Amino acid sequence: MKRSFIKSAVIASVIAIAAASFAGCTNKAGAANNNAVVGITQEPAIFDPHTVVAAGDREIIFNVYEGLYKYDSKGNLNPCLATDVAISDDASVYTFTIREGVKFHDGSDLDAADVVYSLKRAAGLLDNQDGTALVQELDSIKDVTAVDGGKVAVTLESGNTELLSYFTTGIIPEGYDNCQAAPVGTGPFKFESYNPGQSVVVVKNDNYWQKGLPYLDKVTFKVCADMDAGLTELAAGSIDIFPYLTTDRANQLDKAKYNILSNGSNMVQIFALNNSVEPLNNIKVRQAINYAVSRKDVISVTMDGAGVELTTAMSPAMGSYYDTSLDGTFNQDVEKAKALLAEAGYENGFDITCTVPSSYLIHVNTAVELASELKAVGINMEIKQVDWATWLEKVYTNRQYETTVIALTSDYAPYDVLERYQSTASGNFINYKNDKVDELMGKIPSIADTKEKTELYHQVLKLLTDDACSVYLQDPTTITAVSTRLEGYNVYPMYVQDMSQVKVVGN
Amino acid sequence: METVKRNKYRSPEASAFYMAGLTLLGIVVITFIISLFWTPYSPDATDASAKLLAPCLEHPFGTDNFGRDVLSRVMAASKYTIYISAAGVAIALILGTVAGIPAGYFGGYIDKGIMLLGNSIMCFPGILLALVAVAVFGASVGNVIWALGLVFAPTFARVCRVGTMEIKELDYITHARVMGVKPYRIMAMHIFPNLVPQLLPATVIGLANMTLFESGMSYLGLGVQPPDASFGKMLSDSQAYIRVAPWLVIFPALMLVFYILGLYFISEGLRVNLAKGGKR
Amino acid sequence: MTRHIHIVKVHHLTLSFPTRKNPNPKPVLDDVDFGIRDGEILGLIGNSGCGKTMTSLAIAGLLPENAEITSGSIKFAGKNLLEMSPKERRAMLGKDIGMIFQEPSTALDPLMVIGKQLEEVLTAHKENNLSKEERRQAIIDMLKLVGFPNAEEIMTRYPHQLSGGQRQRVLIAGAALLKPRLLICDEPTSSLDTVTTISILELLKELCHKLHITILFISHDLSVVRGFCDRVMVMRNGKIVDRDTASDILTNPRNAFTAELLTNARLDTRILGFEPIKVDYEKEPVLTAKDITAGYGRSLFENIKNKKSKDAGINMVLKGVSLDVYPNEILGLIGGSGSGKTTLIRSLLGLLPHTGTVSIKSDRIGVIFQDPVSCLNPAHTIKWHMLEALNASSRAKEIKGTGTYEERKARTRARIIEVLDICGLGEEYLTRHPNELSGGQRQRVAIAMCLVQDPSLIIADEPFSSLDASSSAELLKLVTDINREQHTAFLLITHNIHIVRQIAPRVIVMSDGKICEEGITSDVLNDPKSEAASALLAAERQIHGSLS
Amino acid sequence: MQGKVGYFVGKLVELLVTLLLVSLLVFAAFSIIPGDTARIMLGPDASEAQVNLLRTQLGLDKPLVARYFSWLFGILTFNPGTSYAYNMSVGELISQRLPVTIGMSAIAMVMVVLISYPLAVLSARKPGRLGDQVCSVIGHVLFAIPPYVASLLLILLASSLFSLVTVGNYVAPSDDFSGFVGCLLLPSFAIALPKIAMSFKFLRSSIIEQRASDYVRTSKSHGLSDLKILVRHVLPNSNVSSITIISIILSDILGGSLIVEQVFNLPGLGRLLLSAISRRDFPLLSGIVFYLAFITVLLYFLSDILAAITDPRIRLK
Repeated sequence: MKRSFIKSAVIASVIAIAAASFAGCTNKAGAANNNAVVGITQEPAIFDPHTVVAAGDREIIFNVYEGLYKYDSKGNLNPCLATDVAISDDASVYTFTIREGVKFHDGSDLDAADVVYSLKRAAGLLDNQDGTALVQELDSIKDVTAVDGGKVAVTLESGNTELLSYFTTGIIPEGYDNCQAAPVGTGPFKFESYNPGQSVVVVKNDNYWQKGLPYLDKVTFKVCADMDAGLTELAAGSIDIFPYLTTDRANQLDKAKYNILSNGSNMVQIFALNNSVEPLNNIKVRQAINYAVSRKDVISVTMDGAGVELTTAMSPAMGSYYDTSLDGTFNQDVEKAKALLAEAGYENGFDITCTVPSSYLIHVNTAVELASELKAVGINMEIKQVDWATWLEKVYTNRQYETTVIALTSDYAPYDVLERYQSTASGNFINYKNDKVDELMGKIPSIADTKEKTELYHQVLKLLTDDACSVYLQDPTTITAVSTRLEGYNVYPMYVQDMSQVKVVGN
Repeated sequence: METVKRNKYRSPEASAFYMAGLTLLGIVVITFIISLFWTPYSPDATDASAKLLAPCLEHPFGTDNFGRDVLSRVMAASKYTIYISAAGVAIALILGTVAGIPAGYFGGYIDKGIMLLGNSIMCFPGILLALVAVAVFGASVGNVIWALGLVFAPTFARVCRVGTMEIKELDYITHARVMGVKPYRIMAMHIFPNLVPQLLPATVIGLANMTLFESGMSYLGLGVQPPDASFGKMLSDSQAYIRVAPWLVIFPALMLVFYILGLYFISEGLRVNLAKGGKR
Repeated sequence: MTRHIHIVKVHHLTLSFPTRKNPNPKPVLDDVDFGIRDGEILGLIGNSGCGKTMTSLAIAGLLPENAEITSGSIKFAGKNLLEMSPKERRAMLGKDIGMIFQEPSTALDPLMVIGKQLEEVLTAHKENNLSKEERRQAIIDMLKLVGFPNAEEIMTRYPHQLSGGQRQRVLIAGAALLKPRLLICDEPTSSLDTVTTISILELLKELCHKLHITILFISHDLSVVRGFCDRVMVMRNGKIVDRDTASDILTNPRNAFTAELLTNARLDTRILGFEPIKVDYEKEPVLTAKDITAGYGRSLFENIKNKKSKDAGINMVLKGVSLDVYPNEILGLIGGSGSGKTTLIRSLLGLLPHTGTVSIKSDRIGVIFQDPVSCLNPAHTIKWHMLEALNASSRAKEIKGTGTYEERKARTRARIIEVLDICGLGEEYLTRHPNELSGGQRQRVAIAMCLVQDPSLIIADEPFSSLDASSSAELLKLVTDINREQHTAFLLITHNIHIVRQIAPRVIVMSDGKICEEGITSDVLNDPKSEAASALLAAERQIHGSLS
Repeated sequence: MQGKVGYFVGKLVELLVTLLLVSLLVFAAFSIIPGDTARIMLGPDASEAQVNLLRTQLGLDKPLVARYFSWLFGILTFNPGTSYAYNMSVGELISQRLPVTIGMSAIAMVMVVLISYPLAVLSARKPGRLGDQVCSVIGHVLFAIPPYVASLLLILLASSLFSLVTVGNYVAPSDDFSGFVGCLLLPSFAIALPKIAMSFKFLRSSIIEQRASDYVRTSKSHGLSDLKILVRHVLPNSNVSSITIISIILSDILGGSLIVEQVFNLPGLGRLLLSAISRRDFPLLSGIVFYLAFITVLLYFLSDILAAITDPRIRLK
């Protein structure tokens, strides 16, 4: 009697456990269909093409909005909603020819008026705006007018040959102001839904102006808590594409089920030294630190070797703008580092703190490796993890830090990369100051000749390296795992997920 | 009612628990003590050329993704694990008793007030509290300890309060009051010693919970700062390698289990003894 | 069924608790051999730990698992119980053998109403399949029988809503519900006051006759058996040392141990060697209480502040009590339970909010409580207790005197040892912990703690009631000695009139929160004016009448 | 009964005051943590102008106290406001995540009861015997494993042994309820494990204690069978004492689901809370914390009420 009672109870509990262990044999995600799931680690927030800044948002709406020009996976700037552009000699007037027969997602046709509205909105020139540009770089626009023949003329305050890359900013229908809630663009995919903390869904734009594109019916950008969560999801097969993996993570994946793509990310991982605090305001100390660091080991530890060593502020991915002559300037040389420290009067080293954002594993790991290497020259670095928000305020905005590790992203444009090193730039969080650099950066925009421009960029880079303004570590390779059921996925040298070329080749 | 020597009592069951507990805890404590003087390698020294080595002769516990010797790190980690849990419990214990005994003794509004505060802290997400502490005072072991102490204090306060309420009704307390002993002395000398039996197991369980909570905080980037490590932090760091380098997970986990299991056995022993001995 | 002269026959029963370490220890029951005659009331007397409870449990088959019967047999109505299966034995419980225990307060499930708990007895034994209504009726009848006129109401009550006596009645009802042939009563009255005790005893007697139930009555108090039991057995260290009819045992005990028990039960003053001392009632009293009113529930002060102490609906336990205690007298305070004795004490000690004035000549006033278990702090040694008392007292300074730390320490120690010695405790007790002492010794320490403060008055709240006869006798002697030699006045609260008659020159009778009678003990006790007093006396005569 | 009503009212007042206190704590905490909501939303590369614009749009330029009271008012009128980061109604956001958290807690709780109860009863039958010891030791080992490690191990087990997909295939209850329960089972189990150990430990000792009590002896003398005694007397009594511990366990589970959500990548309140913290999204953060606090306090409240109802002795002040 009693036994039976207890037995039944036990059985009940056993069943519970059994049920638990057989959980989830329910449905496999990313099933046999014409859809794809992309894993993203940053919670999307802003879908307005003009106020969007965070890279994590851009990579999604890249599929929804299009600009007059558009980058391809090689980093080339190609005409998109504009068929071509005419730039005046002093580079103060850009005249675009608007492409015919493009339809917005809401069905309306693209015309000059839409472009004017969009550019004005971006430049903050609309009547209801206070004149501050939403897209900072377009602040120099004086006026935007529709010229006959479906042309649009953009007049600048001063000549600037560098601006074309910023006309990639999204074009929206005239008078439309609800981009955040319901994005409307001309891109290959229509915005379907946003489920906070879970996913963003976009669906095929059937009347996309490029015939035949896109191939997929539906793309889901799925939010993963972090890289490891994403990894487990990949392993579980509930994600098709997952970018920004580290190699050691990628190696854990089943080669038969996933292709591992890697590519320079045009990011610059920097061991930032606050140039305005003791003892880092001493150039010898900064050089010493540069010599103390072994970039190879950093890359090996953090990216498992998948990264390009840097000695200056620009990634080799920038092609000719990158100055190859600077390579190997700071090969690890502990003795030299010690000597420099001695010269600077720190023969027995010093203590220093490194404030890193805890949400970025790669930067934290880098800091750990650096700490261990700096110990060798007597520098005693203490690591302080802070959460992203705190990092942004304390380190980036208020510049209350000694050193930090972070990756600098930028558009695929040399000016955008170097712009922050002007002493007045808001992005100059390392407090770097060199009048020569300021002068050069001031001069560049007005110069039309590419060769001359490249030369000036090289000079800037040289100065940055000579001043050892910080320790440039690596251009971490973007490693993306793509399910073998998909093909046509291209890795861009910038923070972008282009799904328009992707097609399903079987399940 | 004949003479019975209860406090001399020691049940075989209890001593078995003590044995098991002390052995397990001993392993952890000894590693800790050794680590103070000697570790095979420097626990923080990275070596890119020796990454993720499986356990072998020169690295008995293998190496991690920085090429650091896991054995050395485990030894070093024992320090933080023990330090944090012990100090945290100490704080929680002090706060708890100081708040709980008066609450139980005086009752009324004092009681209401203290318990109200306690409850609000209890239903306040500990992680958030920890984050605040860390955000305000910066991420450091000290602050983690304070955060833990604060989060755990209410539980101790509850134990003290309930115990005090029972004890204060007993004749010897009344007697003390009649003899004119001052309240604070009654609480300190008459009541507190009799709370110890109830506090001891609670304390040990507290120690165990602390280590778990601490590891949880490390998982979220609070807690111990790299390159230092606690068992919990090692576990959270290495979870991504659970497939490729299980030894990164196994050894810290083992130590953690030893530590907590040891503590539990000891508390079990205490409980059994008190249950057998302390009963009226 | 066939009638046996002996309904239970215990044959050379030997029982022990073997452990792994000690396979054959000293037996708890050693060759116990007796019979219970059908329809009689058999008393089983002995000090605590003598094995009387084990005997009863052995008969009922409720022995703890680690107990082992090494030899002997128990026959119930001819059947050998030890050869039965546990199932069969369980079937007998409640049906053939009923049992009631000492502690009525915890013997009922606090979560279940009385009615349900009693019903379980009926439902547990399927063979008499009664309908719900029949069961209910049976229970009501039984409750009426055990003295609940309001049976229906009682059925819906929870245990905590009943008094100790009532609970014991309920338990008896439960035990007798199926009219068992044998009812085992294990110290059913020792935690009840005299009046209740008497009523319970009478109830049992009544059951015995009405329902023809045989009763095995276990007690440590020889006095209760008088006029209740037909035969008495005296047990000591697991052996039955004496057996006889009740009357014979009480009149001329043949066994020395029996005689000793008897003496203690009788508290014979001549044997204890106590001559009463003079009290000068002209002196100003050491304690004067005027018109004390107190009650539980909401804080009395509030009620008075709000001028609604009357309609506040709180139960006033004390209603305007006034009394004086004179130097070195022993003032007896008697009254049934619930008469407000304890409340009065707590008010006098200022532990309860109360109205009226309490003026104590010197602030030196000690107190001893009823429960010897909780009267000492288990966490500390006796020495600590004594020091604590000494330091707390207003005379700490003058006792310690001046001089170096060592000198003062020496003096203190001397004083403590002296006091302990008075209380009949040697120096070796200093390092003991309370749980190493017996109840009597604990009470002695409690007294010592008062004495070390050298008080002018000691209030003793039922100090004897939870000690067995011998220890309470010794304690009583101690009290009288202190009173004589230390000239300490005592306010002695008790429900045991016999004690009062023996040692208290003056007595106060309380009932229902008032003092209903006051005066010289002999006068009051010889012709009581109030019916409360006479009720107490009646009860007391039942028990001690013939003894004194 | 009059007394009991008063008792409940008193408890209710306590509950409200606690909630107010919590809301203050949350607010204080939030105002202390550094971090600029607008800056976080726009990221490092945004210009001051953009940040300021957003700040005014969000009303972050208003003084802290004003914001607090407006928020408190919102809470009281069941309108906790709009999330900065998601610019959606906080209520909506929370109610989206609620099924996961509640579902997981519920399932975990069921597991705790289903597993710990019978085990406790079994090992309490013969305390100190082998089975009992084994159960206790296993229980302690379970307690020693951090939840996320347990989760990982479970995932590994499930995927390697049963080759099950255990992660990421979250099914909304609206789509397919059984699927929803299915995908929550494993995470719930991960949460439940240590709690099972805890409640087992507690129940066992309280059952042992109850078995030794006088009324059990009485019932024996009444001839009740062991099972009857267990079911009718021992369990009810040990339940009374368990109510508190169960409520504590339940609130633990609610809070503890956070890390497990992270590992199993489930869209629950915990992760929403984390992102609210890391993005300094005050309306959301306070909404969630307040909500969790509310549930917790409610649990304690209910457990008190339950105790008061089941235990007639409860002292009514």
